[in-house]
Amino acid sequence: MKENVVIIGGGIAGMEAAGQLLSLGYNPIIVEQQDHLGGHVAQWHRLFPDMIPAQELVQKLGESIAEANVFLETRVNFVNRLSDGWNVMLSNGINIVCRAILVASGFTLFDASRKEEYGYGVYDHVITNADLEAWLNGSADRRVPFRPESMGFVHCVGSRDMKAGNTQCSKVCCTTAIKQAIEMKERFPDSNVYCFYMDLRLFGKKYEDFYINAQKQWGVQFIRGRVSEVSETMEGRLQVKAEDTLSGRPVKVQLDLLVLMSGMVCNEHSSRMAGMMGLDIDSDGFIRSRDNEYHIVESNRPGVFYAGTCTGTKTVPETVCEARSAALAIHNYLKGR
Amino acid sequence: MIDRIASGFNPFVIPFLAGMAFVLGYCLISMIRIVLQLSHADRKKFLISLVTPGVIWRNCRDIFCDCLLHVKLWKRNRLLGYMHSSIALGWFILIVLGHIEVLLFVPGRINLFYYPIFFNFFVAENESTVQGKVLFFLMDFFLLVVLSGIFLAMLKRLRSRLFGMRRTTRHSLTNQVGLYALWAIFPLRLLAESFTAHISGGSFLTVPANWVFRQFLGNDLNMLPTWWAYSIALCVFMVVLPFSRYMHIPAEMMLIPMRNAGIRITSARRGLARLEVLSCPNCGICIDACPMSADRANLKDCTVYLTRQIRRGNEKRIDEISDKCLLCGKCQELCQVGVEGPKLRVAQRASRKYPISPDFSDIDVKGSGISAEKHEVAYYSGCMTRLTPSISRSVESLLRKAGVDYTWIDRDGGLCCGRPMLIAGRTEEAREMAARNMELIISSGAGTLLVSCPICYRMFTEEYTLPGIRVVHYAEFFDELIRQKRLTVEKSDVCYVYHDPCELGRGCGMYDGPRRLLSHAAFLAEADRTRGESVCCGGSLGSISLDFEHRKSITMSSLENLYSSRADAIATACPLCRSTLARYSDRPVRDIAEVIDNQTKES
Amino acid sequence: MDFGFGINRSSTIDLTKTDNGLFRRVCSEEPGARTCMACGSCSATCMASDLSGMSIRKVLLAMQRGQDIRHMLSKCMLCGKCTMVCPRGINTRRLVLTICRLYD
Amino acid sequence: MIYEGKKKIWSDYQKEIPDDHWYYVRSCIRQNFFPASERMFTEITRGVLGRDIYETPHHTTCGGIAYHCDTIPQETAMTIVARQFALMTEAGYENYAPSCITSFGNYAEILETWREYPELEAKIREDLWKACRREFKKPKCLAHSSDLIYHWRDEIAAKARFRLVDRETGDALRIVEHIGCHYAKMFPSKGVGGAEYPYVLAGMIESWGGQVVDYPERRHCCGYGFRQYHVKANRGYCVGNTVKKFESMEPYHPDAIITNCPGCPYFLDRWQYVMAEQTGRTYGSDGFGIPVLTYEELAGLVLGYDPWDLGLQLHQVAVEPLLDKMGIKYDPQAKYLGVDRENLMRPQLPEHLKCF
Repeated sequence: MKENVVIIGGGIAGMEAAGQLLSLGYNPIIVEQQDHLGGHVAQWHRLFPDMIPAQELVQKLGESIAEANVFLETRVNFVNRLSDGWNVMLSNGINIVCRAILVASGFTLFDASRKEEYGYGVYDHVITNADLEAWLNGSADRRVPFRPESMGFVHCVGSRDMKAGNTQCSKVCCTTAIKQAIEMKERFPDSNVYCFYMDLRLFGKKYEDFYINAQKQWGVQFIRGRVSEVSETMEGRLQVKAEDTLSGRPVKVQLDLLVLMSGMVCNEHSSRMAGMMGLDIDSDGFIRSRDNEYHIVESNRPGVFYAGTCTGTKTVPETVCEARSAALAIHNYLKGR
Repeated sequence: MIDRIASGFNPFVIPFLAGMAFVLGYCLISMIRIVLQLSHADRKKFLISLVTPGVIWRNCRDIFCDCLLHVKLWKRNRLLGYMHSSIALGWFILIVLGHIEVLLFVPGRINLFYYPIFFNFFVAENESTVQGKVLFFLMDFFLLVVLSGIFLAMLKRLRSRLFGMRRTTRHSLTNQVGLYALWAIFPLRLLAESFTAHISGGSFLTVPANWVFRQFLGNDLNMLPTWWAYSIALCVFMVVLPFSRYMHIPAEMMLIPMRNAGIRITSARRGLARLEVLSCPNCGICIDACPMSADRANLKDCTVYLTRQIRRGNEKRIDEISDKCLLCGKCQELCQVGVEGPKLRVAQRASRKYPISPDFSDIDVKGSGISAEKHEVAYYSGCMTRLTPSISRSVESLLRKAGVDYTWIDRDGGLCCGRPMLIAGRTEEAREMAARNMELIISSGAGTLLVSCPICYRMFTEEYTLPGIRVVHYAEFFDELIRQKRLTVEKSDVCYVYHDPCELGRGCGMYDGPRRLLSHAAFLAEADRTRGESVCCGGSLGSISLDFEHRKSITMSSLENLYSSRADAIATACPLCRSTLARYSDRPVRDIAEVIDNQTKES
Repeated sequence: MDFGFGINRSSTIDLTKTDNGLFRRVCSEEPGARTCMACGSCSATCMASDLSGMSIRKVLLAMQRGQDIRHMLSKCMLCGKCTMVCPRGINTRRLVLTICRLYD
Repeated sequence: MIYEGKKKIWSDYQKEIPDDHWYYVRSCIRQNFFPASERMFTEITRGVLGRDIYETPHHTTCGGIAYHCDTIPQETAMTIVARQFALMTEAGYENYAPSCITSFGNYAEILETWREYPELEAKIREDLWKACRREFKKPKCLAHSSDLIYHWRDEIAAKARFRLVDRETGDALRIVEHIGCHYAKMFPSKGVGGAEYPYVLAGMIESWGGQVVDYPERRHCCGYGFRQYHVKANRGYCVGNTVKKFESMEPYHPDAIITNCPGCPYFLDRWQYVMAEQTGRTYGSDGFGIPVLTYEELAGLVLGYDPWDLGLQLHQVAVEPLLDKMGIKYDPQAKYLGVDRENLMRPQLPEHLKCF
């Protein structure tokens, strides 16, 4: 009889961990509240820096967990502490007793409509990075004009923003913005594309190349200034105001499409899970790992492990690595090492 | 020896005559145009020089040595030298001998232009004389010499490395037509004279050939076609000549007097520039010479292709080639004709119009480093040395150790010397900068201007007028101080290879000074290609369009050359070379000043 | 009528109405110009900057914002130090010549 | 523009407005600028709507102007405000409605400060007691007087004789709403509709048949800016801001601007004259300006009051084109007749701005 491990969340972290646990000889049980696996990545179009289709990754992960138990559209109703493990009660009425739980509940995109000055949900042509990915994936969106002459990307929407209650950097948006800017330039080569940024944080492998390409090959224009307000003009275009901090002058520009780079914020389900299991919350609002230097996949509770963005903003490769690491940590824990 | 044909004429000479008339007329007109293109002063200077006895002597000597003997080529590669002199000199002697024959045997025909060329056709040997035997022998001998040259020329197209050349020029269509016509002329002449030898007589080459041919082609009817062919080959060569590289033959004969008259390139296309372009023989020596050839993408950007594109009037390529060049001067150094590739390019750059002109009138350089009191020596470090402060620090340290009374006039920044501006083709602007700097240098009151940057040094010596001020590169200055025992240098056991900076070596002819100075402090090794043939580091400001990433291969090939010396370290005397080489070098790169300073004791 | 005060002009740069044609023409010949990340090394090392306020970084930005660059550019001495220090390997020397040539 | 999106935001920024028994405080400056406005407020709320609105002549300035001009410290302003509250408490009211936007902002700021720092409130209570032996209760509800008209907008619409509609074409009039900066920019939750898309005036326009003009510079200040204007050397900066606003709204051809602040209608109205004199540029049709009304004046118009009784002749920009469009009858001869039909004298007409 293989030992159960409950994985809360069927995003790429949960999937990768499940695959690893399967090959380590366990019985991983994924509890996913949506109707599909793959989480946010499943909705994404292509992944930086090599532009592989996101679907490819999700599919690959899906194949590796063909034998795992997956409960879709299922929530965790309650978690009880037992003497040497946990009892997990699911919304579909199933009770699972296990010694190890992996929390991989991920993140939520910042609700861009909370930045009222950007007019998401009010103006006709303001969308978020996630909306754009969906559009790139082929779903219709009337907010994306047929032939935009100019477009803007607002970096740090809901990130590095005390007013939005989120002071941390979301880490992936700069690169995502550049990726999307390039993708839009591919489709609309004659358009003007502006990126409004505070700092460009392109720390990862080949991200800087991405930036150089966007500048050199695609002519994406970078304006170092945070958008202060957006208005709609008579023609239904968007007038965007910012300070061009480099020339020290206010700048305004009329755009046909504005893409808000919504950042990552802690999932409310993560918080709920933390409440049920008595997990610590870190000062950035995400679940707190035992420490942020070494025990990154361990929690303050025995048998509870983390993987992915439930503990903070992460890129896809970071998430996948953490999932593997968590699978190994669970294995060691269950073996009593 | 008597006239065989009473009229002294046969229609086959017509192609030759037409070709000759064309080429003479064409050359005359183009030479007159070039003289007219000269500025008034230059033209006067040129015409006076043509009647000045000393210059006449020099002109004759140079034309003989360069155009016929190809002395420079002999120095470069004997096979190459022989190939060129055999054709040029051999052909020249054949023509001279032809005239002697006419004068000796049929003096009445000397006014017929074609007679010396086709002599054998028009005469019959009625008696055998010693004179005739000697002349015929000489004729056959020099024909053989020329033929050997032609054979080598053919071989060179297959095995250029035998002639010391890695790469040869890719020839245009007209060049190829000219080349094949030239190759055809002398075998055809041999054939024609051989067919005629039983009538006109011949020597060791033509008589046996005549015997062989008569064995199976025993008909005199075969005679005329070969003379026709010979005449047509000459005609083709002469008609193609003005449009092919062979234009260099007449052009060089004019270039030598013009250069001896002391005329310099002022315009990109006219006058002397035009003449130099026409004088380029497309030999392709500059292809191997060019440091940019390290990257295959630049193979078509050396001087031989510049002159070709200028002749074709391909403005786009002319601009590209002009902007890419590093102006290292090596092509000019090695060019047999002395085509001034760098100057042609700078003149081309200078021909551009810019709506924005630099204006330095409101820049105040006064008071930057100039102190009120006067000093013996004014040190000018220049812009680039600011990026290699170790050089200026070493220079200052040495000056201090030797107890020299000096001031650093651009310590707190100053105007650039103007050479980068000059070589970008912005002559007037560079002059303005030079004028401002001269004012600054003179106002310092120093008697000696010490320079550590070869770029500045060349600018100061070539373009500045600094009355009463000695401009000196530190290589010479510190050597003097060492000789005067004001500096005590201890020789280390490190072996250095010295990299000649283009501006200092080929630019200013300073090869020994730096080596002498360096040898006080270290052992010296030489690279494969050194001094005038040293390889540019690739960092040169001369190139406008070479990007950073495209300079790397040049630097690497420069380093490969230096590594060939097996020295422990590389020394140079230019801040730009130093930082460029150091970027990719696997061994230490130092400025000579640093090496000397390290080995000099505090006094 | 004299009110004793005028109307201040807006200092906003209206990108929609900005003519950055010069910048685009320059970039088509010198694509490296787009890769500037405004680090300021060029201005810091510039010999003319010290004496006149010339800055090739500012010139690039001003062109993109449709501002005149003639004065700044007329101070460049083409000494090439900026080319030596540029972390993005931009051929600033050619860039200056290109801008000077294409300026209208 | 996605109207549903705005509505969602409006629904997030609604506040409780008690339906009756208000303690009303007039503004320091409004009666000089647009004298009928505050009179109309009491007239409409008491007379037309039959509400209990209490006023006392003992009230003073709230200290807001001086505070925003950096001439008094906040504690002084707080003590003044404490006295105002004491007057309300003494009159037996709990709902406080200032007519001035800056006052409203000032009260909101002080109440918030006291909430954060109760010890400061205690100190002010003590100061007030020492100064004038008064005590106060904090108002249960603080609303700006425009909030009240907004609250009763549908009642007014039901009684209206005119609608914000072009009589001839039947099209809704295009009205620009301009909100005073201190209304919601400091405390978005204190204003109806929040700071980005305030609904307080937009609601009145919609209710009375007009169409709200949303233009890019809707958030921009009118160009008053307190201490900026008060220093003459800075006035070019003030009017520069007004230019920006008008340049932005002009392409929409608005029929009128309505405001809820003392300074805004004044500057939006008078600066049109200054701009026309300096640049020759006018922003209405046919050389006219764009009429600027207070929300009380607009309410008075739709309820059928005589324009000259509303004091519209005291506006710099001619209101006649708006009246004609709405089909409101007026006597052009009576424009400059005062309350007792006394001739107020026709003013000298400006050179560039068309007026009557």
